[in-house]
Amino acid sequence: MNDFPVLTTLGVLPFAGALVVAALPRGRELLAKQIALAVTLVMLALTVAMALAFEPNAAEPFQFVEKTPWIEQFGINYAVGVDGIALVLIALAVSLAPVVILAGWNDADDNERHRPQTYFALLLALLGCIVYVFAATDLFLFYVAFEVMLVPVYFLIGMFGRGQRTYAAVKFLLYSLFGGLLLLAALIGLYVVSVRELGTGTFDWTLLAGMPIDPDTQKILFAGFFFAFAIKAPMVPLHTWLPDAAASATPATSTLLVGVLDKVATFAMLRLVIPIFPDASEWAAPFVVTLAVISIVYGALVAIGQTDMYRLIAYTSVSHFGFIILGIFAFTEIGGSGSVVYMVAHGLSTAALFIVAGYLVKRRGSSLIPSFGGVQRVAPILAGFFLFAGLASLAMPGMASFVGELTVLIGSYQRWPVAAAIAVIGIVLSSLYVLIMYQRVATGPATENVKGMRDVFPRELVAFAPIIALTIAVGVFPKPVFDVVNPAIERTYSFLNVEPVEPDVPDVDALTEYGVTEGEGTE
Amino acid sequence: MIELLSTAPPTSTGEAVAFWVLAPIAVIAAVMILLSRKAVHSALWMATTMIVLAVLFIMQGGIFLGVVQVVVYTGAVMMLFLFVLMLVGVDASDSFVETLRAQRVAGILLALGLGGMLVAAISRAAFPAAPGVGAANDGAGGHVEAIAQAIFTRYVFTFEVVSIVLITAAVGAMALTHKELLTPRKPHGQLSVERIRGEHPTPYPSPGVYARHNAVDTPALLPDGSASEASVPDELRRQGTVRYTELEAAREQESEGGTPR
Amino acid sequence: MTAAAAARWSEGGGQMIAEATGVFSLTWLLIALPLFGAAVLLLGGRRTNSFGPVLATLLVGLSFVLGFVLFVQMLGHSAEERAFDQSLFAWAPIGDFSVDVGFQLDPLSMAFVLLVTFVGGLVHVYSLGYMADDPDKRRFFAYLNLFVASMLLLVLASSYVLVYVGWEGVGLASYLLIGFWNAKPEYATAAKKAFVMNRVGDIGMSLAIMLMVTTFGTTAFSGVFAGASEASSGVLLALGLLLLLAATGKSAQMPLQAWLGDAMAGPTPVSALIHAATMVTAGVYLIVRSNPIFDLSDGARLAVVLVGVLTLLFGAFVGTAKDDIKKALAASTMSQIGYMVLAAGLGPAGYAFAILHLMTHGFFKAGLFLGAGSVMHGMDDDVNMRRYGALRKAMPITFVTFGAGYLAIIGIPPFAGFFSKDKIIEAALTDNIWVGLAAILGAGITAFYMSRVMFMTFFGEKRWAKDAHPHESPGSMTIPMVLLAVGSVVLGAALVIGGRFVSWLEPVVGSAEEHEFAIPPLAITAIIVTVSLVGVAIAYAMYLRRPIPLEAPTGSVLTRAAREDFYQDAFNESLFMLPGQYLTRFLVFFDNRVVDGFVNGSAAMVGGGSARLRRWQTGFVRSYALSMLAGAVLVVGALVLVRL
Amino acid sequence: MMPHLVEPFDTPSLEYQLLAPMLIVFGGAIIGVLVEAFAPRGARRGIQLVLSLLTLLAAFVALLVWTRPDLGQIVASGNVAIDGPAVFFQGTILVLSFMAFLLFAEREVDSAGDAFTPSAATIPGSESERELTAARVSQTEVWPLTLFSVGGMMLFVAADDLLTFFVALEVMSLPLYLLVGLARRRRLLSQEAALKYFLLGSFSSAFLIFGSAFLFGYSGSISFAGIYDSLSSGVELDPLLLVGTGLVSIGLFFKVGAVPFHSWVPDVYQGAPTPVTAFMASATKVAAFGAMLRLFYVALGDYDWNWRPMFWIVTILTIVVGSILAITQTDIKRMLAYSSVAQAGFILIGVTAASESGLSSTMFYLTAYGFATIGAFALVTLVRDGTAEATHLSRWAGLGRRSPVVAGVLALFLLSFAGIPLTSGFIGKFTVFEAAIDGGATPLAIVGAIFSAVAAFFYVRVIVLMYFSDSPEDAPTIAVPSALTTLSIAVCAAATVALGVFPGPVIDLAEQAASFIR
Amino acid sequence: MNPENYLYLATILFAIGSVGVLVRRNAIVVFMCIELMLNASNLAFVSFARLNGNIDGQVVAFFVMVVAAAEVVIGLAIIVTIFRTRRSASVDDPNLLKL
Repeated sequence: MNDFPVLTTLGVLPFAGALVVAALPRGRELLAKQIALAVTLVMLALTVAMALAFEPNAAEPFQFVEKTPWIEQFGINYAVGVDGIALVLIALAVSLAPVVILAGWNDADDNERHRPQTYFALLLALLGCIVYVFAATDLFLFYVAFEVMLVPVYFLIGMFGRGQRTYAAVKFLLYSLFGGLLLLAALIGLYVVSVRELGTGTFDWTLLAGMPIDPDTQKILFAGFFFAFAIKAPMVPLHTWLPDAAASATPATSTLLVGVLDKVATFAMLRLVIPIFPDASEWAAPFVVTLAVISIVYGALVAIGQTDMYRLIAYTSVSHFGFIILGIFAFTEIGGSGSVVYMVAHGLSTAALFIVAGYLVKRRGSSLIPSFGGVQRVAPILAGFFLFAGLASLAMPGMASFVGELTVLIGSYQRWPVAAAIAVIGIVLSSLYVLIMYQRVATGPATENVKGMRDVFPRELVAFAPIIALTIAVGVFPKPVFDVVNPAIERTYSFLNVEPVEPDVPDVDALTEYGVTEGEGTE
Repeated sequence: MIELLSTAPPTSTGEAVAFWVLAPIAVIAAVMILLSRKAVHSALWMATTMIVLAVLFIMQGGIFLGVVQVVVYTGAVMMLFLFVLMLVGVDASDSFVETLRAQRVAGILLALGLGGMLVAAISRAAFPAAPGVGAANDGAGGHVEAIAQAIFTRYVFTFEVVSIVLITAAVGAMALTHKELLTPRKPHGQLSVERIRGEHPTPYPSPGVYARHNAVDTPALLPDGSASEASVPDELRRQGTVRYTELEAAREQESEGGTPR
Repeated sequence: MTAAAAARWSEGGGQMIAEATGVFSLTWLLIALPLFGAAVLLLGGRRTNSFGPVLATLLVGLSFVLGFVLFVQMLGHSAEERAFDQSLFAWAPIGDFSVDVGFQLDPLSMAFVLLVTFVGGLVHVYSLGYMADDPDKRRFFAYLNLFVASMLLLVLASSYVLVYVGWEGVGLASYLLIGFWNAKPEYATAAKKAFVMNRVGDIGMSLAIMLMVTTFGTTAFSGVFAGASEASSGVLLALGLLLLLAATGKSAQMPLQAWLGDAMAGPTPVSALIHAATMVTAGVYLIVRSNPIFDLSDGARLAVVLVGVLTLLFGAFVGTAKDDIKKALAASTMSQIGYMVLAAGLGPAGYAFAILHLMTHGFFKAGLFLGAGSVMHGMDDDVNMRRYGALRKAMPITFVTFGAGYLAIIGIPPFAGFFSKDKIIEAALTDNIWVGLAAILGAGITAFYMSRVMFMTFFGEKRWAKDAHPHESPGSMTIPMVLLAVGSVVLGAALVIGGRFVSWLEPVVGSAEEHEFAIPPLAITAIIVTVSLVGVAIAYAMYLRRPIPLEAPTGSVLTRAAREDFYQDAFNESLFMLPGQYLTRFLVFFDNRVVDGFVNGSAAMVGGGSARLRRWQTGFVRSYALSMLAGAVLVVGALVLVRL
Repeated sequence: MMPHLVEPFDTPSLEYQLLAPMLIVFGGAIIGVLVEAFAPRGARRGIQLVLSLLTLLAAFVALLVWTRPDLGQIVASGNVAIDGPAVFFQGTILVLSFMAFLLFAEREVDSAGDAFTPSAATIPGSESERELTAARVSQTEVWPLTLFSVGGMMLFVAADDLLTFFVALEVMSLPLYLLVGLARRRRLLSQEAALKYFLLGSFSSAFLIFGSAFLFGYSGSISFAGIYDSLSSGVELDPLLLVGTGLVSIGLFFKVGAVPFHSWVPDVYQGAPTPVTAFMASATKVAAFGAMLRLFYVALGDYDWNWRPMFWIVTILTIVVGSILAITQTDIKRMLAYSSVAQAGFILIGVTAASESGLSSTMFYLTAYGFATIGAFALVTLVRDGTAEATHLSRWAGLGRRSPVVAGVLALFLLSFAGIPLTSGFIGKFTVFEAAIDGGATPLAIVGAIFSAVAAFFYVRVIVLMYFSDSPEDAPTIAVPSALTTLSIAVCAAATVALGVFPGPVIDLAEQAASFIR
Repeated sequence: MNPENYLYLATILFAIGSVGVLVRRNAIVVFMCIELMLNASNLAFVSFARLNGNIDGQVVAFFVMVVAAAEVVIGLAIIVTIFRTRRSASVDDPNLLKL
């Protein structure tokens, strides 16, 4: 197992699949879908095998490492490897892939312009990019995957989307490129610093992390990195591309885009920003935390006011990403590990929401909330799925998102009590946007709009079931995830100089001093 | 500049006199190039400037250059200019109404600005001395010899390359103006035989009948409004200088089609 | 007293609580049984339609049996050794911090287990009849099972995080059940309202958990309580207030009381089980469970008392004006929980009485609701008491059981409510005369409005709708009612005489040193009973002696206000909902026009700049030459300027 | 002949091996001229095609055999420097020219023949033009003329004194002025483009030569090494150096199409025959940048603190104006023209870095850009409305569906221009930004990054049109090219991908070559 | 007299030439003005040659003349071609290529 290049296989396999699928002639649509599904299932098997072989407490930061020189002039390597965080996120991506393919089995069939082959090829290509983004331990490789990823998404939205797909696709691409190019500038800046600090320039994470960088340079480079990731994450006020993209893309695309791909940003904050720019991260933390809290509340409030399901889901994600970033910049192990679990949970809950919304929209032909009503009367299982997805989104205990949200809040409260206290408002707002949407769509008497709506097909059921299972599994027994993530988080924060958070009253026996500010937590 | 004058090497009085006579002529002639309505006049003023410059070259030790200036420039190049002027219409005179907004003002201001900067730069530069080219000439045994030596030793490669420029010019001029004939020109006798044996032994209609112009290159219009091919001389048709009304319309169409909008 | 309470914990939590062994290691099964039922019914789909409801009922029954076995086992241990801890697995271990899924079975949770499984089981049985004709019966039972499981999790949890899990779980079950008939839009709205207001309360719970982890590094009861005495008073006050906030949400206390009335939209068994007997009392459980914290913070307890008093009066007043039998009972629930909260706020002197009242209330209020359900069942789901009257003949069993509950709630000796309420008022008087007086006033009003309900429903003339044919309910419904009525009659005496219940709970909540009050307890009892009787008398005069109009009279300002729940909805609407909606609308606008507008605007600006710049490309070669000359000036100028 | 004349006249020695590539090209061109004069009309095209391609091949072989990028030598009495950059650029120019020549020879896409007018002397739309067209005559002078231009470019990048520099510029430019005016279709536009290019080009050469005079006045030498030597000699004449630098750079900025000397670019690129546009946009740009690098790095090498601020201004202006202006273009050739302006700005970033990495990054960028540009323009020739190229962007709508290969390859080139990873454009941007940041020009890199995103917009717009829009009713036809164009496009596409995925060897080569000699 | 005066003269002629390019519409006159600018450059070269005592300036001027002659040939050929098509030698007329 150790010699087998599992990550490269994982990364290359979807691209190979994409080529095969794209090459299939007209009339072989079904085969294209089957191949796509098969590829994702093989990847899933590989990932499971990898996860089983993973040693959570290994001494070295990365496992399944592969490293080959790529562009030696710039010290660029083809280097892949996973730590706990990357493993978990790759697992998330790979688990969602067959689900979205199955859920969106027919999404591209009625497209007049483009063939389903293209659609599934693009999905697979996107998956390959995602694997590389999480697996790259060379920053250049990371960047390449980070940018190339835009291309399949762009085509997925523009070719197979609906409504203002062109506008949304271009907006997505330009927004991302804008951030991406600034990231490139910062990345090169980092390289130049590495030349000065290390003698030879490198993009190798293991050498860059913890490299001494003078504070001012660090701040500038941090800004470049963070800006790109804040767009991707997306953080208010750089979020407006997301609702447009989500409203126009197919549910499968949206799921991968919002559920997995945007995690790249938060992943990169943990993987790149904090270890490489620890001082600047600490310096900027209050600002970032403020933005995160604004995102939480603002995203949720705007979500409440949406009339389009897809847009609403997109705004809920803005809110959720606020939580994730809050957790990351809490600089506490609880917050950090929590944020990773939150990423997984959000991936699952968003997938659930987009997929169910996709089922609904497919039947009704509209994504506007007012064009539904009383779905529960005619399609109770579908309504049940919808409610489940909503509950997963509002962090119902027993579901994955609860674990993430609670730990993020706890972790961030330890360092930023006021911010965490404001963020808690999010739990009320989340119940509002979910339940208002559910009420308008599913409850009440069956309206003319939904008469004759069919309940879920077996295929749809099979596609949705894994999400339910995973959501509950992670919600009930998240320990395996924590076990894998904790060491990586610990390593991440070890680059920082922040004081570790200790309980004020840690141990009954060893009580010597304590002190808590009066009135803390009453906000 | 005043104080620099004192440090600058003086020149002979004769040269000074000549300069102060010639320089204004050169400047005035140059300005007149701009101010002459007729292109031919401009060309003559241009020749004046060039001759003055030739003298100034000689005054500064560039005897060979001065001669070349007169022979090549004033002699050959200006003649070429005049020749082309004749070709395009020697009488044509420019309108002096400026159609582009602020072009003149802006142009003059910018030229003044650039000139001002250059003048300032020259005046700020402190030239150590003006040894003149005498020493260099002497080293080679004479002025022309010196130039020859430079051209044929140090700059021989460049000199060879310059030939490429000349070949290009020749080939280019040929390409743009020379038209190959696909069929040999027919002798007159054969033409008249063809004429009599052809379908149209009678005289062709006169050009310009019912058309907007009666020039020889304007075809007569037939009753249906189309142009009569036969009314214009063959030679013009071959040259393509016939003013077909339809043709013009077609040309306009083509040009519009190519305009990006 | 505070020191004593804290001392018990700070001496080391581990010593007191034994590892659950033997039969106690089956504690998890209490929860797993109904959870299994819910899972089977929900996932099994239509295939389980036939046997599902019965299975659900059986599972809850099994749970009760197991609970009873455990109870008997526990009785076999000495008072100090009745706490058992079962740790199942580590849930979220992060560094030093860890949340374990673990249960704590002690006398307090034991009491709840029995209440929940017993009443829950009865309600299941009752529902078999009540919901017999509903096409979605299976789903209903699934939700009920889910509720029982969540409620058991709530009371058995050994850490606040796990309490929170159960807490949200019962909230979810409540949401699902209130909105069970959500084909009616207002029912769906009621469900949503309940959930959202509960979530407001959950802010308190979340923040409390966050503060606990920050302060103590854990949320396990043992750790928190052990460290409580070392925490600063500010933290303790904050924790107390936050837990109180959580409790007000779940228990419909002021200021988060508004959802309970609307929650009556759910099927009546739900109202009986969730919105009367068990879930709404979770807040009381939380406060009592957190007694080491409240013990150490006088301020927090004062707040608890205030909330309790205000709510008990509020609920009582509202109850006097409601014509909807379920809403009247809901107001009464609110009021009674006010008593419990008041008691809980009294500290060690009141904890036990709070739980005691909770127990008796669980029985008689469930009985009352089931009775109301029975009445509605017979009256074609009409809930307006003005169209009832003289039902005692038509529904004799219902009348008798309802009557038992009625007598219990107004505190007529020796019915159950008498014992528990009497103790609370006594303790309140001992604590603060005004609080006590308010509680007595509340008792009087309770007697009045409950008599009103009784008289309007079972006495007087028939005011039925034309096509109404009231009839007694089937056995599956009446048997639970009878059982509950028995409980309403005897439970109080059984628990109080000999101080059994107080001493049962003592290991958990501690005990207060006796406090002599100026007036002897017997006199107090007399006063309370008298006041209650006065209330009954007034009701008699108003609703039995006089005919009851079918249409509600306009009434006084006060009546109208009470009928409208003292404008609680209008208040919430104008203070939170409307501004919230405006804010939302504004933000949507802001997001589209300002934030996105900025982005699109910059794009448009670049495009506009492009169009403007494009005009420079005039096509005239002379213009191009001009721009080159300008460029020359620029380039030379830039070079020269550097050297200036 | 006086006897004393003979004595000091040393026979100059020329290093023929090192000059061989240039000499071969010039020689091939002259043979081409002779072919024009003596070969029968029908045979000319075939002979010229084979001759030109062989010439380029031979020159390239000579370059490989006789020169080494890591060894520099001043040759031809100091007129020419054959050093790393010169060899690299000469090689690049030869390869790019080869690709462009393949396009020149294309006769399949236009039913009437190649892209050039059958006879420039005929009047557009005239009878005789039609006759000549029908006879499938072609203006075969384009071949030797283009070879002259290629030779001029090769000399331009190697010129080591101001005189050779100027002469090479003219050798390179004069044929181009002519070639621009030789389009077969839309000849009015073509002739207009030629006139504009010629007038503005000579205008800019006037600046260049006037500036050279000042540099000569400053140093008393016209060789770059001489100018460099006098840089340290004192400040008395510095003003001359400043204005001289400025005026000379104008000529170079004009050739590379930097703002505000760019106005000719869109007009000329649009009006010229598309193969010529491809040739100009790639090879000419390489040559002009090569010469610019030599002038500023060799002659003005230690003087960069003086000229860099000016470069900053021009660079930023070029990037900003080029990117912004391209956004509203509706003609694909004009759009690509403005894109080439913006790209010139990005390349200028590398020049501004004034370091060895600036040099090597510019070299890499130019190579990458050259291939993508030729490929893109080659594709433009394939989409046709009846006879002429359908250059209006709206005509490109829906191309992705009708011709996935053409659209896909064009998308590849556009993505490369936009700087998407795994294409050569990305590595190019990466290298110049790296050089800029390393050289202390971080703000330039940031401006470059921001405007890369703006620039991406108009590249993406074409992709949007091709893939996301529906075809127009009367959709243009997509011509099936001959093997020549196909080969050219294929090589360019392959190079674009290869330089994007495995740029190592070329970067290596550029780094090895990145050292000028004085 | 100061030899720098030749340089001033050259500069003035150069500036006049550049103005001519901007303001005259006849392509031939425009072209003449460009020639004037080249002549001014030659004067500058010759003057600098004198100031530096270096013959190279004169050599450059010589080459410039040769190149300029070639340039004139090509330029006039282009102008003639345009004239034949458009029957106008105005540089303002050909402005189909714009924006």
